[in-house]
Amino acid sequence: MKYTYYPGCTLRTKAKDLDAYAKASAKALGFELEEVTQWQCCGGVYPLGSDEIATKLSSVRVLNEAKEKGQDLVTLCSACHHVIKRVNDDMKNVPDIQSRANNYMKLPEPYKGETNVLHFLEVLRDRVGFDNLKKMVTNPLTGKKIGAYYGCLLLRPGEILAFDNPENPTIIEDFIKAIGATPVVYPYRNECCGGYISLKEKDMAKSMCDTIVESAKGFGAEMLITACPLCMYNLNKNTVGDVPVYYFTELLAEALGVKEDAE
Amino acid sequence: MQRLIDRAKELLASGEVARVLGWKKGDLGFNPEPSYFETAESLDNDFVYDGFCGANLSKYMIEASKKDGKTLVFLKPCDTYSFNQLIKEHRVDREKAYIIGVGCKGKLDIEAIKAMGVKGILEVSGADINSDCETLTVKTLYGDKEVSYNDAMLERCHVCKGKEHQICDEVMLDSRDTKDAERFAEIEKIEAMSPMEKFEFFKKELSKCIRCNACRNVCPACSCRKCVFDSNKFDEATKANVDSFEEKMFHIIRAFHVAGRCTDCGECSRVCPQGIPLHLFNRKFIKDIDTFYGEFQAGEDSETKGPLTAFTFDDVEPSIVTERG
Amino acid sequence: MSMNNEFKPKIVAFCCNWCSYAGADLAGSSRLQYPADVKIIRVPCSCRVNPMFILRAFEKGADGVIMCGCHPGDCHYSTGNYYARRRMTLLFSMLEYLGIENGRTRVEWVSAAEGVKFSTTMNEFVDKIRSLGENVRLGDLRCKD
Amino acid sequence: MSHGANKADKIKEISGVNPLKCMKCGKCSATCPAFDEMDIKPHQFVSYVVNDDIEALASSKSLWKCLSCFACIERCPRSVQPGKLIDAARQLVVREKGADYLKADEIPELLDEELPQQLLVSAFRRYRR
Amino acid sequence: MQRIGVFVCHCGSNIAATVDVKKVVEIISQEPSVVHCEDYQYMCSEAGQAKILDAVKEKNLSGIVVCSCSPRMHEGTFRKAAERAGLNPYMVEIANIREHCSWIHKDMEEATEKAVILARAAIAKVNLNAPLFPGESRVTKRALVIGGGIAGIQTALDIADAGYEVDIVEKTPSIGGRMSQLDKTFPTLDCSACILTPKMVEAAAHEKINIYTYSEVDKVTGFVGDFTVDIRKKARSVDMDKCTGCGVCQEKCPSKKTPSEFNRGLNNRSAIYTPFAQAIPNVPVIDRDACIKFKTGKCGLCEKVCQAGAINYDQVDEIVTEKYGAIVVATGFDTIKLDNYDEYAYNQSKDVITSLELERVMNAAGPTKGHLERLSDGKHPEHIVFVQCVGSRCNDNRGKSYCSKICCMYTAKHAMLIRDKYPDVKVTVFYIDVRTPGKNFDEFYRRAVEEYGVNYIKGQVGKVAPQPDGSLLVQASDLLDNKQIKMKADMVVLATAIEPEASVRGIATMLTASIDTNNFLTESHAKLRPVESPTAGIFLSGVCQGPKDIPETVAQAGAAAVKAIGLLAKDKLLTNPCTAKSDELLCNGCSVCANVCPYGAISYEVVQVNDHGIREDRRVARVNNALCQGCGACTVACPSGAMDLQGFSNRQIIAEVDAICR
Repeated sequence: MKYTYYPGCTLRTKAKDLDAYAKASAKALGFELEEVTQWQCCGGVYPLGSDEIATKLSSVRVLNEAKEKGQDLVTLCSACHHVIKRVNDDMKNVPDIQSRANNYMKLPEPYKGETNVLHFLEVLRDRVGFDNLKKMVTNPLTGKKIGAYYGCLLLRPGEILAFDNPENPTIIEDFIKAIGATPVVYPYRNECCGGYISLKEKDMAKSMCDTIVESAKGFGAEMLITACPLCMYNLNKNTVGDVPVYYFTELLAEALGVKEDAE
Repeated sequence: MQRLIDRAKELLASGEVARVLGWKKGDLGFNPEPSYFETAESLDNDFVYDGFCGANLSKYMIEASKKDGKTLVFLKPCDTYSFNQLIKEHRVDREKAYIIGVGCKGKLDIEAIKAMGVKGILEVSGADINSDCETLTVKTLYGDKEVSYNDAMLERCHVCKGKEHQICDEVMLDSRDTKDAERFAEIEKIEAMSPMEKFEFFKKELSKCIRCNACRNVCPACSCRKCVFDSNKFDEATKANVDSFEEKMFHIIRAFHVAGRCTDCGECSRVCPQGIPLHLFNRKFIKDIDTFYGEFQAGEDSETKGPLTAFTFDDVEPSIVTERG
Repeated sequence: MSMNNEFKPKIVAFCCNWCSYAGADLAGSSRLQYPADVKIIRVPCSCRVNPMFILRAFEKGADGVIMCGCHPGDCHYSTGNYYARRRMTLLFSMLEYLGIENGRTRVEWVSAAEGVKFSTTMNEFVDKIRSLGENVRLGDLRCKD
Repeated sequence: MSHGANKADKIKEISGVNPLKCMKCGKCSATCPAFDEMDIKPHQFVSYVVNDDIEALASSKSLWKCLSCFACIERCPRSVQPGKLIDAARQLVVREKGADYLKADEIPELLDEELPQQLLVSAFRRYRR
Repeated sequence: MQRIGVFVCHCGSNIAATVDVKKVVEIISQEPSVVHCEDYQYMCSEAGQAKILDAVKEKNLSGIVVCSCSPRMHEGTFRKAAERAGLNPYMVEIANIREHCSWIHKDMEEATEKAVILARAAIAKVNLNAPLFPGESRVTKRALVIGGGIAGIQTALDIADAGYEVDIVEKTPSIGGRMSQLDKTFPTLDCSACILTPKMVEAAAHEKINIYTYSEVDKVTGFVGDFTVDIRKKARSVDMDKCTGCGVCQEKCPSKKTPSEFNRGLNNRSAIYTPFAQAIPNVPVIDRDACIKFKTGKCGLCEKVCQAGAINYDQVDEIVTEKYGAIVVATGFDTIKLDNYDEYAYNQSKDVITSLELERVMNAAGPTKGHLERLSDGKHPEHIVFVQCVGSRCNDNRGKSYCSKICCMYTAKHAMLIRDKYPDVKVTVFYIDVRTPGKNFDEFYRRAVEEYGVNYIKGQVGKVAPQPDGSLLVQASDLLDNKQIKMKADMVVLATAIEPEASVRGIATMLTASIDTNNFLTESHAKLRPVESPTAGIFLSGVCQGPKDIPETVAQAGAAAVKAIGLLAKDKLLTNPCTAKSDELLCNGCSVCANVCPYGAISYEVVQVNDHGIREDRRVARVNNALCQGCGACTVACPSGAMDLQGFSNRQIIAEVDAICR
């Protein structure tokens, strides 16, 4: 099985791990991530004005490439996933954006939201299956108590992202169970870490990250996992650091026994 | 053909049937017409069954059903669908009919031969039902010409529904498979046109109509005692007015009235003196019915409810028409 | 408000007595505006609407015809709108096949409680007909000269 | 019409939000993680737009404190989604030249080793034109 | 040609403010066949009707057009006026220039022009009207009530007291409904069971009332006065005649792990069970999905312990077919599922409960025997937070757009009861608005605040976060203080929106009763006919029509009963004369009309006809006027136009089309 894969800017720089572990794990799980030929940055944020078109085009380009290849598009970074999934929804359901974007793009065939956008976690859940994943785990992380940190971008707006129940998600918990560890459910796993605000408002980000980590710790989490490089940065940077934060792909690679392959 | 005459005479003589409904020779060699035969002599003299006997005799059975005694009727495979449909609608009496299902090797269209540029036609041979029906020899004022039998066939024979009789008491004579085209190909071609092209196409065709009512008179589904276009049930009966609603919409409404009942026998197109391909209306409805509600062939039996008198809870919405673009 | 030379379409709306006519009444008592171009004809059920009525309207100069009935499953007569649905689907498909702009006809299911839907539907439909302009083609179908 | 009213219309247009749908339940403010940092609270955004007081909104601190975490958008029971209004207001401000909240020359001192690209990109998108 | 009189109503200013009625009169007077035209302030008034009478006499009118409000309002009024004037009532047509014109248009010129066109269409129709005469149909003097809650019980009692037979169909094993689940009722704090149980007993003992519990309506045919209903009596597996209600079977049943429906799943019940102690009938049912005997074939303990020999594992569903003249729907409500509201942690914490669950917790027969305690650990709570409007007043696809109406009051009740019984417990209520329209309602709410010290905070809760110590952190806004509040609570109670019972949709379809987008049954007129469905003979009782509290439900139940009694008291009903009619000279006898008739009203017979001198026997369609309801499906199916609908004939409708398009 081959998927078109969109890494995004951060995975090429500060979050190389997230990417490398994902690729190694994919190989072990029997699917391939075929990188988009000439990708550009997704923009990091979904263009907020309904009148913006130009900032959506890089996502459309990626989506269209996947469509031409007849493949599903897989993303890893929460921000990229959020942006591309929402742009895809616009292209499918908002006639005005669809026609204006297509006017710019001048594609041989107009793009109308045909591509299926999947987060890597969704591939694990819906394509590989957590039951199958469990069977392929060679090095289960038994005994580890792990808190899932979802953040905001993967879950909301729930109607469009349709990733999981935005108020009580379970996908990462199910993932944690599949790799043999014990999930720790805590209420702030879907609250914001502060995001980009930490660039200028460090204190604010700090208090938000503290709430999250304290809550996780209170319920017994020994570590947190995330899919988002920005969450990773904030949780590391803005807390005392007694609860380590990992990319979920790192633990996946470890459980599958391919961690070294990635390094 | 002689076998048909012999068998008819036999049934007449035994009193099994009171009359015979068949085709009688026309004034030319290629224009036979439906006729009753009540004596052996008339059968010997006038009865004919060849490639030009396209006329569907089912509808005549409505009147024949009112007569005393049974009527022997010859029905080609495609005609039997119409007969079944008429039974379903209580328009003919099965008990009053003795049906001989006759074989069919495709029926000919003299207009098709003329359209090949053959002029001054005097006679056409090779249309005999017993011949191999591959080549026709056309005798003209300007000498003999050979044309392919298939090329001279009616449109409907190219999309033949099959050579099996849906209802009959006995089968006589052999048939030949003539289907060599897709039934809905013409419809699809029109569907693929732009709205303006469609409009121009139908406008051109319908403008030829002279409202002679030949299509209505021949159609086995148009069997109303009095057509709505002739009654005052919807409007004052003002037939002469070319500008009236009926004049413009006649063909659409006619097609709608027979939708779900039309067996696609093709008689309307065959008899149209202006050569309007009227079957394109009926067949469009058939295609839509097949697509929207599942395949349905009117006259396949005499019981099933027609698609316009049935429904399912999850039928498509009318907006499907707008949505498909 | 409107300019004198603005195109004023003629629009006929067939509404069933039990749901959509009541829905139109509710739109009225809720003061939900829609253009005066729409004129409603009350029929007992959407299954009373003969395709001949629709064609007649077009022949007499209507620019759009809309039929409203109870939602499928909610017909006052149990099954009327199911028959109407098939009839209208086939008729609309035929009109489209003849090259008539397919936005000139519409079916919408409007319940007695859906005054808002009634008014929204009528506004949309009038907009659509305005965008299509005058109905030339249907009237033109068999003009010999 | 006043200049403010035009801006209010622009905000409604950009955000696609009808502020009149708000029933003033305060669930947005109950939800907002940046509530304490804000001078104009999320549930108040609506009335600023309705009352055409866009200048106050544009000069508020709240514009730059909103995290775009979509919590208010997710939980708003009336589909008003104040987060969209604040985003639209921010758009209005950054589209006006010179109103950038983040100046290029202040960036270097804000950077550190691990700071991911993503952060810069999104901050730029939000703070600048 | 008819001699038509046209009357244009001002409806005060309702019409006249937007439609220039004088101009309408001026234009319409010129129409051919119009011999009289006038306008009047209120046509529906006595004086207005008198104008019709006078004009009919003076001008010898044969037809009448009234340009006024919707025919659904006053068609009957004007038909009666015409009848008094000696005309056939069906010679009247209404041009709806209010709901369909003056109320929806602003521009006077436009509205006037439209009013003229609508009048012309009505005139065109009247020109083709013919006198019609209604037939008669009989009335079965028996009523069916669907639903055995307080609404259904009250309706049944009222109908039965008037002397008519009533059947109640209740789908659960006992009558009683939601009210039987409540602990106390507002605004007087009566014990719910204490006031409900006597009613249940009275209904069960009433000689005119027959109760089918554990039963459902399977099929409904017929029409007002003459419905035929199939009732499915689900297999109870217990013989109603033999069971003594001793309860031993329930005690001994080894399968005790099924969540109790009555206690909202807060505790478990046995597989053989009666929902609650006061159940009527006091005969248990076997839940076959939970019963070990039915699942494995082994067990049979209940049969062994039953001294009455009432257990019968071989019982099967039984269909009872009954005839009714009237049907009352009283199907009630349920609370919505909270799966869309996980920010309130309902699915994450046992200590977050709905208000209906709190009723069970507070009830002595409930899962905690009436002790207020946390369901997670049984601890006594120190602080309880109530959240209002959970799923009500939403337009976001998650909840319901309407106000559930009862929550403000029951929350005040809960708060008060808790503070009364446990003065140590702190109670906070987060509200958006407190709505207390009702007798003694606001006083009741104020008592909660003033006498019981319940802390009401204006603002909604955004998140409930379970804490490691087992408490709940409630994050909310205080709009009046412009603050975001974070407070610890031990229990959170959600005032969950109510919605019509799920089965009502299928019932509405069977009854062809109209239903709105929220699944509430639609009333015939929002103000003037609030307990009648637009479908004749169907009446609405209780919350199936819209949110209601108990007093309102009981009031409406009585009103529905009166309407049903009014119907049952008649011996005959006049039938709608707008029925189909076949022209035998045109009929082909093709059966297509009978194929689409939903009432089986069309049959065929062979008759001798004289068709312009031709005499022959023909198979022709015959319409049974008592069965035909006048939908018109047959008229369109008929290809020859032989079948037509009286009052809505092809010619009439085409005349309207022509008038509109001219």
